[in-house]
Amino acid sequence: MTGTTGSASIALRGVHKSYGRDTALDGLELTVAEGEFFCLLGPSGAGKTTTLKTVAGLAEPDSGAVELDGRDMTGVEPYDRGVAMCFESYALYPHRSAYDNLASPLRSPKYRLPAAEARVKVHETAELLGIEGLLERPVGALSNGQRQRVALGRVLVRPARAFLLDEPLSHLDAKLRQAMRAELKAIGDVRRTTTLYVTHDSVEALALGDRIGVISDGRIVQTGTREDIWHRPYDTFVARAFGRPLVNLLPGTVTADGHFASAEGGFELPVDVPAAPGTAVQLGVRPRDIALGGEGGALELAGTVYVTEVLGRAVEVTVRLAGGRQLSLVAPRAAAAGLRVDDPVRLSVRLENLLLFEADRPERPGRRITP
Amino acid sequence: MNSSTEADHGAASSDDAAVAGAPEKASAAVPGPPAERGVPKWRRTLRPYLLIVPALLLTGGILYPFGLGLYYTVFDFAASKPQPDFVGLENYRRIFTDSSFWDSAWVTVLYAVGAAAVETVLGVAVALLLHRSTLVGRVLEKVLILPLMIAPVIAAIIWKLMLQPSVGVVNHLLRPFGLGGVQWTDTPTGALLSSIAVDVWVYTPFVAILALAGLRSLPASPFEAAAVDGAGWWFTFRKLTMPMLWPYVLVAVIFRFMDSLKVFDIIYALTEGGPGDSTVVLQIRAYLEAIRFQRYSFGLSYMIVLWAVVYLAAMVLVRYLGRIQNRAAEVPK
Amino acid sequence: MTKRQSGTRANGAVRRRVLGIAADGALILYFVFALFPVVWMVILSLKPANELFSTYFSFTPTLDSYRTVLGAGQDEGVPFVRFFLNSLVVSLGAVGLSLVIGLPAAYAAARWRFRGSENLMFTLLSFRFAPELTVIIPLFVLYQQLGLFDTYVGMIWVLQLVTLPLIVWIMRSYFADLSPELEQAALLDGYTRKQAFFRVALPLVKPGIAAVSLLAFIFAWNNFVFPLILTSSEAQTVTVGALSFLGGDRPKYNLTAAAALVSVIPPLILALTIQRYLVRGLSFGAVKS
Amino acid sequence: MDMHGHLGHDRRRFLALAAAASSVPLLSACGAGFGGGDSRSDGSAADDVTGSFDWRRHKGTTVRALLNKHPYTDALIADLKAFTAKTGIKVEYDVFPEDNYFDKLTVDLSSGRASYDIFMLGAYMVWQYGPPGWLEDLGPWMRNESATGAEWDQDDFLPSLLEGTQWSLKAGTPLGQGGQYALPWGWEANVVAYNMEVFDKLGLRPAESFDELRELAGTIKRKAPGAGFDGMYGVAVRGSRSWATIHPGFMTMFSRYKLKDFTVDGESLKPAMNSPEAITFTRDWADMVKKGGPPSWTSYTWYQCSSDLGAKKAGMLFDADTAAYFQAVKGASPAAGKIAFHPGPKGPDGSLATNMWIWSLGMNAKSEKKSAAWLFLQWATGKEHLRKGAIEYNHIDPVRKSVSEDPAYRDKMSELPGFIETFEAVQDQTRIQFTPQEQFFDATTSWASALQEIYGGKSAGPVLNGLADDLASKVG
Repeated sequence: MTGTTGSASIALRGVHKSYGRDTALDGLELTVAEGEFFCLLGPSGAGKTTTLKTVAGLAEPDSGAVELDGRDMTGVEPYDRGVAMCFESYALYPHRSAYDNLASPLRSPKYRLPAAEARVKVHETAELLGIEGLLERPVGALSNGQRQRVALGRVLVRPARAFLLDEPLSHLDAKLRQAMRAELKAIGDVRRTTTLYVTHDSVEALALGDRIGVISDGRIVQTGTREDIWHRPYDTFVARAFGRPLVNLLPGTVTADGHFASAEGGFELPVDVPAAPGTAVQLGVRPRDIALGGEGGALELAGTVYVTEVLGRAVEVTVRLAGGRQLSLVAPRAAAAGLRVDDPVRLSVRLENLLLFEADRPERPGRRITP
Repeated sequence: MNSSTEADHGAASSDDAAVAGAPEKASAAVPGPPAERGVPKWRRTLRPYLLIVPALLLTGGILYPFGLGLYYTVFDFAASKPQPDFVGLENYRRIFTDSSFWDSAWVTVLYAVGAAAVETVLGVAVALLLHRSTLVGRVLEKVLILPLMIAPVIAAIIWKLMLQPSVGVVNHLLRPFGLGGVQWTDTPTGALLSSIAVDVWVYTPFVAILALAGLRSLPASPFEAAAVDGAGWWFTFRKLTMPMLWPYVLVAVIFRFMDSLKVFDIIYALTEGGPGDSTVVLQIRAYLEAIRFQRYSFGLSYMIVLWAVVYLAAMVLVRYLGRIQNRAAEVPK
Repeated sequence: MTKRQSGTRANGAVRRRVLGIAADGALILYFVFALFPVVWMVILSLKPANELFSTYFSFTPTLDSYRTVLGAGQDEGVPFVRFFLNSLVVSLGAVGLSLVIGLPAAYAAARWRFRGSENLMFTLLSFRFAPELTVIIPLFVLYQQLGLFDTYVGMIWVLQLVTLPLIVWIMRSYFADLSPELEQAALLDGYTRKQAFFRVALPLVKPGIAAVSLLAFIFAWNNFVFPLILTSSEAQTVTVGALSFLGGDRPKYNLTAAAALVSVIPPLILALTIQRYLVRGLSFGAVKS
Repeated sequence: MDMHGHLGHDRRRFLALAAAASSVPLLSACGAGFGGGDSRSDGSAADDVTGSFDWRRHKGTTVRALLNKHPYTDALIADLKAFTAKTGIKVEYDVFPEDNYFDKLTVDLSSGRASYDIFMLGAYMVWQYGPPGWLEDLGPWMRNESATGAEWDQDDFLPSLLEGTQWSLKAGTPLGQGGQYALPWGWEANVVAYNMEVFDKLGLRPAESFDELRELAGTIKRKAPGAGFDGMYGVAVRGSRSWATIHPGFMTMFSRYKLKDFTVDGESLKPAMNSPEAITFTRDWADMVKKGGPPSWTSYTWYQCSSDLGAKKAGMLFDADTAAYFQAVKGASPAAGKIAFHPGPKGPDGSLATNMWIWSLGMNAKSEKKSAAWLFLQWATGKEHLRKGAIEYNHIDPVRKSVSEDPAYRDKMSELPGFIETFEAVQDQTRIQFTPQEQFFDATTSWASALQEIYGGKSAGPVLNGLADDLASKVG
């Protein structure tokens, strides 16, 4: 992917922010390039919204700085930053109609667009979001999904230095979400407006982000393209954050000759682990890298079917290995047809995508060990 | 107000310059450059104070005499002693060693707790009943506020007239039931209860209106969920309505409790503190001492003590209110 | 929580109906208590003076009391109409000033957790708890010195002790209920903080403002001690005025009742005007969920 | 601030503190120069008035008056035009109802401001307002022939009234000595009024002794309701927790028993309302109220007493004659025309000692228009106005002999059975029966409270002893 080039449009430098005793941001470092669509992914409470509000000037950092276009924004009022934000709560003006909500930024002293022009813009945006028919309705009479689109529209309707979008698709139903995702992608590609997009949904992040940042406990764990994130996750936290079903993590130790030996004693892998013998490590295997049947893979495992779950054209199969550990894999529907619980199966694992991590510790997730 | 708006003006005008010609630029992809300079930190820190200080000045100015009053309490100023001496805390010592103070304090607490409790229970009950929005309720709701509009001192006089056993209308109406001889304010208990009743009459609407407003702004979904679950009325009331309603009601209760601790006009007009000393609440005693008997410093000390009592009670209640409101605010977004 | 058996549904409907009637009954009972004294005042005000204590419900009604109170009948030496106008000026002025000063304060207290905010708010509230009589004599002298005695300005100022804490404290709750993200959205839409306050926050708490203004107005209107001591003929208000009819040869309760009922008119009109807000309630549904 | 020379040196420390607290208004009371022997050393403003008496000396001046809502006041206000025409002095006035009047006046006076030049007060108030120096001594004005016209005629006043408002400002000293701190303007004798209708119907006669009165009150309460007087009880007397409960009927009857509130023992006062005789009397009084008095007696002020008589709920009223008068005049109440007056029960030795209330007019010691204010006082207490007030208005109970002897007045009052007879029967023995002292209001308020407790069932002896102990420390 492109988009990692260009000057930094948004930068957060060592930002600390706490609310009372709760630390929201803990030395956050983040740069978003000009025109880039950046997805910030993390669980709830990781500091995503605070990051956005800090950029917008709605929250003031305790220390550290926010830069927009290379300028320090300390003390600059939100309305002077030229960014637009879509709130997770929508933050629509409940006493106004959808039209007035959309037109609000255009009427503000910052933009002060003539009414006729504003009308054109509002209708363009509404059309884009499929809410043209709702414009005259009071916000209170809209469904959650409709409100979310109005909120998104209020962002898109105006020119902005950057869009800050806080879970803008979270309340849409699945179908609409997919359509909107595509729409957003298209808008992003066309407008090339710098976008900082917050989500807890890894699929969304992977689909939309030119680059992705993974945030946890107020710190960025890793930033990178989707390939970086997928193939070279910084640690098990990041690895777990992406991909459904979740990545399989098999505990084991480093053998005397530097190989990986699974803890349950099932198997040994002839990969070189750059760690001292006896170190506790984990082997990460993506469910899509495991196939049913014994042929072709460098590693073959045996177990019994524990549960199967149909995912559209594919089937997620959970297999219980000999030692009792469970493995998830995704198999084509045809391949998985006829599998019953407790049927014995053989699995083959593709070796090229295997991940190796340190063992998780109480204080931090295990980091990836580069082979 | 002024100072705060200036701050906003300053900020606004500086960017107006920065984005001059914004309408033309609006269709461009990117707005003008961000403002060069931010609002200095001290001004941002000061902002909330600027908003609140006028209110403090306005009331504080009025309260200057209060400080003067406080100052007088360390003297023994009285009409009979126009050349006062400094007496230190003697006035306070006298108050606290005087059994009549403790009697008054007890009556005051009884009155305030009684009035506030009845008003809360009755007010919430009336609000709940009105909230059902039946035809009867909708009609009555329009006149709910009426008693509050009669000045308490006049209300007390009208009530006194109505409660008068010989010519009062209440006993006239009760006579057919054989209760024509009730002597409402003639016994210590009766006088206290009658005073509380007048307080309740005047101020229950205050609590009811705030409770009703609170009820009407509660979200509907938890109640719908409870109804779907088949939760009983009592369960819904106890587990849903009250916890959510309480912050609204508590503000009203605090105001009522504090105001009843310093009740004056109702009792003054209804019983003047009698019979005996049975309804001599603290402010009545303070009034008698300071104004009627012109023992000015001593009466003032009484009021300062009363004020301290109210202040402490308020502190406890307000802290509680803060906790309650925070808890209410923590309901997930 | 126990699940009701569906078999008892018919039973439940009957029960609910009975409970509903009982609830209406309870409501009516309260309102008999609440309204009877008002009805009695109306009766008193319609009685001729010599029937005040000799009749109950059957009497010869007359509007003389109202004529007297409004200055068209026998002269009782109480310029009630003037007191009435005084009350209007003073109460409206006090509430208006309290709103101008109090709303920003309430907003600040709800939005910023600044150093000492709780203490400042509490101090503000505590002013209201000071027994009026504590300040009344020094205040009297201060007013004499400043020329505020018996003036509108003086009354409006002192009534801030009554109206301001009420407005600030209740409005703070309303502002606190309002999601700050609404104003934040306005800031990002390009509005200044002042505009965000006036265009977004204020309209949304309008029902609250209406309700609390009414309450503050009523409390200012009904205040007794301050106008009693701090005014004479120029700025005297209706409460003191209505009581003036009780002096003299006989207590003229009929006149006091008529005066008190006439005094109810402005707050009543105000209440009916904002009935929409008091009745329909202060719906925050759209904001909250 | 008015804090000139004669402040004592022992107050220096206080003044330093006072200055720190800025204006310190209340202390201006010191300025009036009360205390010790130096009080009148700087003379009276009356001495500045010289030359021949002239009503128009201050034409163009405005004086301010604080007035209590009262029929006498109505008469005064109605006649103000005559005063202005006569003197060219304008009078601005504020009128407050009695319930609030004295609070208003007290605050005003204690502030040391001269917001009003003239005000109404009762003779008892002299005891409270006099010592701090709030009241102008009117003696020098009365004695100055340049200030006072000959037609004012001091000797025309009933002597007991002028004495009732004259005091030396020393607790326990009798009235009638020292400064003239107010001028009597109207008065009220506390006597019995009764409903002739019920007396006729039940064949009763007014009581001549206290025992008879108690008996009579009980009889009416028992029998009147059955005789067509629904809900009627015997005798209306005040009972609220207020100083005003003591001074009318109670103090009158108390005095007719030769009982005293305080005894003067050299310099100090000793409470005497707990003497054995007083205890017996008080117990009997409470007993009378219980057997023949109003229900809810403890809330009874003169309003209730008076209106009960008018509403035919009370057979008798033992209170100010005016309280009955205003129910008795034609059309005023259902009982109008059926109310008669009687001096009330005599004491054991035949005494008709009667306590009275004197509505008086006083002058603010801080007034800057004393000379004009004096002209007003002179006019308001003069023959011309009082005669007009008595005959054309309801300024009854004249303070001047010339008015009470006026045929037109007697003619007017003769419509009320027994009024003039009663007035004349008690006139000689009517005076203020209390011992003058500054803590009068505290003492009588506590006394009323004690009375309520006795009425409530407590034993009279211990309650009155407790009261006496309490007062001994405050008054003595």
